[in-house]
Amino acid sequence: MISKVVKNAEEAVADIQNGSVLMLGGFGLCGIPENCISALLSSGVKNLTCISNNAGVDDFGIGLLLKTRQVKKMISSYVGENAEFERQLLNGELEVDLVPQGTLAERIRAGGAGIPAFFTPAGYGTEVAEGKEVREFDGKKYLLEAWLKADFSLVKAWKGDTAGNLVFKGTARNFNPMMATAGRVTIAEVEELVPAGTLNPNDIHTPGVFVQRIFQGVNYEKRIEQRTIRQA
Amino acid sequence: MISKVVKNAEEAVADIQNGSVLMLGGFGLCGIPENCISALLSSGVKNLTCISNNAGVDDFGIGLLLKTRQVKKMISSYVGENAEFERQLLNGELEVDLVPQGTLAERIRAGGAGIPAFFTPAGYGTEVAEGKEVREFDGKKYLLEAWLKADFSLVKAWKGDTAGNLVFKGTARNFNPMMATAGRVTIAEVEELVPAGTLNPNDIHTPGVFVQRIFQGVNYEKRIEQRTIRQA
Amino acid sequence: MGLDKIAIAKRIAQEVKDGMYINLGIGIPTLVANYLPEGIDVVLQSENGLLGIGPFPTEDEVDADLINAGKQTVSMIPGSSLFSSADSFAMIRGGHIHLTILGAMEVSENGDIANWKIPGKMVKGMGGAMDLVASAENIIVAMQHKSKDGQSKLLKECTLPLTGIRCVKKIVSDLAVLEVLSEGGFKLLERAPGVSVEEIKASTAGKLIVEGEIPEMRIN
Amino acid sequence: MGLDKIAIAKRIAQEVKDGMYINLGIGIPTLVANYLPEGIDVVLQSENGLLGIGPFPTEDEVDADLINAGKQTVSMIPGSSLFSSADSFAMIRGGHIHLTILGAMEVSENGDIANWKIPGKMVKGMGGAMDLVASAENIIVAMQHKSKDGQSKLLKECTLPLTGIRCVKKIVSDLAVLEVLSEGGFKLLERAPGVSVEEIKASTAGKLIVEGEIPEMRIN
Repeated sequence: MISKVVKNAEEAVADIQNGSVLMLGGFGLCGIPENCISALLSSGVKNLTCISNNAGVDDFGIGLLLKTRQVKKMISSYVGENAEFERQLLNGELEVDLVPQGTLAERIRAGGAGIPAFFTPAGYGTEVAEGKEVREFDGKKYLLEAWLKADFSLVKAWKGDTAGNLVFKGTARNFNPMMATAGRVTIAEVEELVPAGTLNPNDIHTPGVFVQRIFQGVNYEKRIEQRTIRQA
Repeated sequence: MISKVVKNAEEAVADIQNGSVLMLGGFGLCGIPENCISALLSSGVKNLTCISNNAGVDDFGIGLLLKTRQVKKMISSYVGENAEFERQLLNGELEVDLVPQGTLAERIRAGGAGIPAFFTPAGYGTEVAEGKEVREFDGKKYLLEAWLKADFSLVKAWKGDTAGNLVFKGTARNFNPMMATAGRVTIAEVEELVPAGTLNPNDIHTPGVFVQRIFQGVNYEKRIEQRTIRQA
Repeated sequence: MGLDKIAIAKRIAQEVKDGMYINLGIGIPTLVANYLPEGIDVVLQSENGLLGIGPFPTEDEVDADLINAGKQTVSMIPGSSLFSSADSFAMIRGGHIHLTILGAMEVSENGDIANWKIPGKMVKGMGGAMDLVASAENIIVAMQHKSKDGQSKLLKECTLPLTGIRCVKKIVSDLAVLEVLSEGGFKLLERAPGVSVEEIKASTAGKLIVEGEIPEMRIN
Repeated sequence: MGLDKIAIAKRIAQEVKDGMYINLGIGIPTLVANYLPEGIDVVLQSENGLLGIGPFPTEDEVDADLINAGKQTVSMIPGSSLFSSADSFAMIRGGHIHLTILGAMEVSENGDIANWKIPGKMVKGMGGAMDLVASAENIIVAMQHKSKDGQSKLLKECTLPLTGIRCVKKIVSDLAVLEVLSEGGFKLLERAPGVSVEEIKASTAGKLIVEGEIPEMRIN
């Protein structure tokens, strides 16, 4: 069998071209593909369209790619927490397409699931509905929304095996599983890469069929945005 | 907190009325809600519409409810292996709506996910397309298909907890997870009922929010339709 | 006068029923969890993929892989479950969450809500708010009755870009508890302690409906 | 003359490439897995929710909770994964399965396929076949070239109710290997050992395209 395992992030992203459409997993800084983002910084690839729920912070996550001006367009649901982002947006240096979070998640799932369009109630009656088909079902109004696909999906899992199977941990799962299904090429970075047969088949979140390249990442920072604690 | 745990199948199905729309999990005889089916037999409830991938065999699964003439209509993808079914169908005593298996699965998911309709390529150009809206996306033709919902969903899981969380085993998962989301009331029977907090939250297939009633079933037969073996 | 944020949260907590699955927005709504009445157990949903939000973790328990939708570190409770964002919004859109409590910049008398965008200011995005308000069977808004410069935020029509239409069922403001009638209009249910009906009338630009005696809220 | 079922399976096995994800229909297609060339590893998908179908289990390994889409007991392999029917058909519909091999009652010269229903006979249902043929990027059909009473099953137009249209890419019958051209027509690629081009012509009711010398299949 052809091996899906690559050495590192640099090898995994080597063929990502200027102008590619990327999906990047994560919610805030939780569950983001840290190693792949670093490798994109090194590769210097430009004019990227990044589909990601958020845009990182000034000095971490997708924020790093914004700083180096490698991103042409973001498709996201929430892009606060990032001053450089704001500057580029207000200067017209960056395009942004804001999508309701549930619609974003479902459009990505639809892309991976071969469903070109579906009806959702989110955004009906708001500016999100502009230009979209409206239809009523059982007395309620819905918008028609289209699938999203990517040239490359960059996802981060907790564990993965050599067959490409992935298991996520905690809320670091978020957008990663759907994105894994919606990339023409899906690259998975994992904290621990194990031999096929090690993971319980019942507990696998992303079946290996969706993953074309996999590697064990290094030096995960896993930065916390809001460290809230209680006294023990 | 109000308890979701009920004593047994009889208690769980007690308020299912004549004419109800039911979803029943399972693929063939694998992963079917055996205890709930027995309880429906005892309750004698009639004129049921059953949404289930298959219709059981003559003397097991939904076949038992067909024999007692409790089923008015089946919505299924494949209904072979059942002579009584065939007899009732040819005599016009039973309505049958045949749906492509993937469309059936997705319509049920849509019912649980608040998506009233979606486009799928399955059945375009065939009699399944009759009366359905056709639309082209990226040069390919798709049919618009509508969600399915049920008054009661009867699902079978391997393990469940008192919060209603479910874990399935092997291919006994099949239609159960989507059906759990698409019932106004979802009843889960499990081989082992454990206290909340016992199952690993990362490994739960059906979050408890979808399950209104849960009980530990008894005397699982788990009949095998095609026992195929190799020599050790 | 009027209620402070904690008192608003306490009053909203009285609306919560045992066994509910609830999504709490950022700000005052998050506080509601701290003031639930005795004997009321609910399950809190976080739209980034967690059902059963526990308290903030202790220093030792902090896990970067376990945050809420406000990106704060959280813990789990017995019975918690984890899932993807697609499954999370399937849960929300499918009507499985009984109650959504969120903040608002404006609410109109027919239940429209605006809470995501102010023209001329940096737009951060709607996050999950549009999905939540379009889907929940019951939506309670926690808000200030008036802006800092004294303008009513309970309007005939919203002036800001909308988040959703005809969706708000109830409002708990610093001045009052109001039901949004399906035929339109804010029906006054309760006054904040020491706040008069006249003051509420003067603070409400949309159609206010006052019938009979209006009791004072009871807040512990 | 012509090929028997095992020989058809062997010939189809030559079409399989290393690393493919494949869905095999019931009957001859299932046999293909037994005749894969040396060094070719593939992953078999079962639409009831299993990726990585292993061999039939030993007596001791039999598990009622582990069956294939033909309802036969199966086993798993290292790297297998399990999922719901919705996720399974998302995988299929999303184009993630490289190759579908299935049987047919009729195929037309533009790639239409009929394999689920015979008018007047009991209808068992289409199962997953309509989803599979509407979605797979490559579809190979295993079939008999003619019916038992000698009628061609490779037609100008199908006479039976369709399963899908313009989807079949290749046919391996007992008599020949044929490519279905996108502009229409069965292009003859190979003859079964001992079968003449004339016999294939006589057995094919749809448009048959014969160009140059047609080699014999090589089957081990």
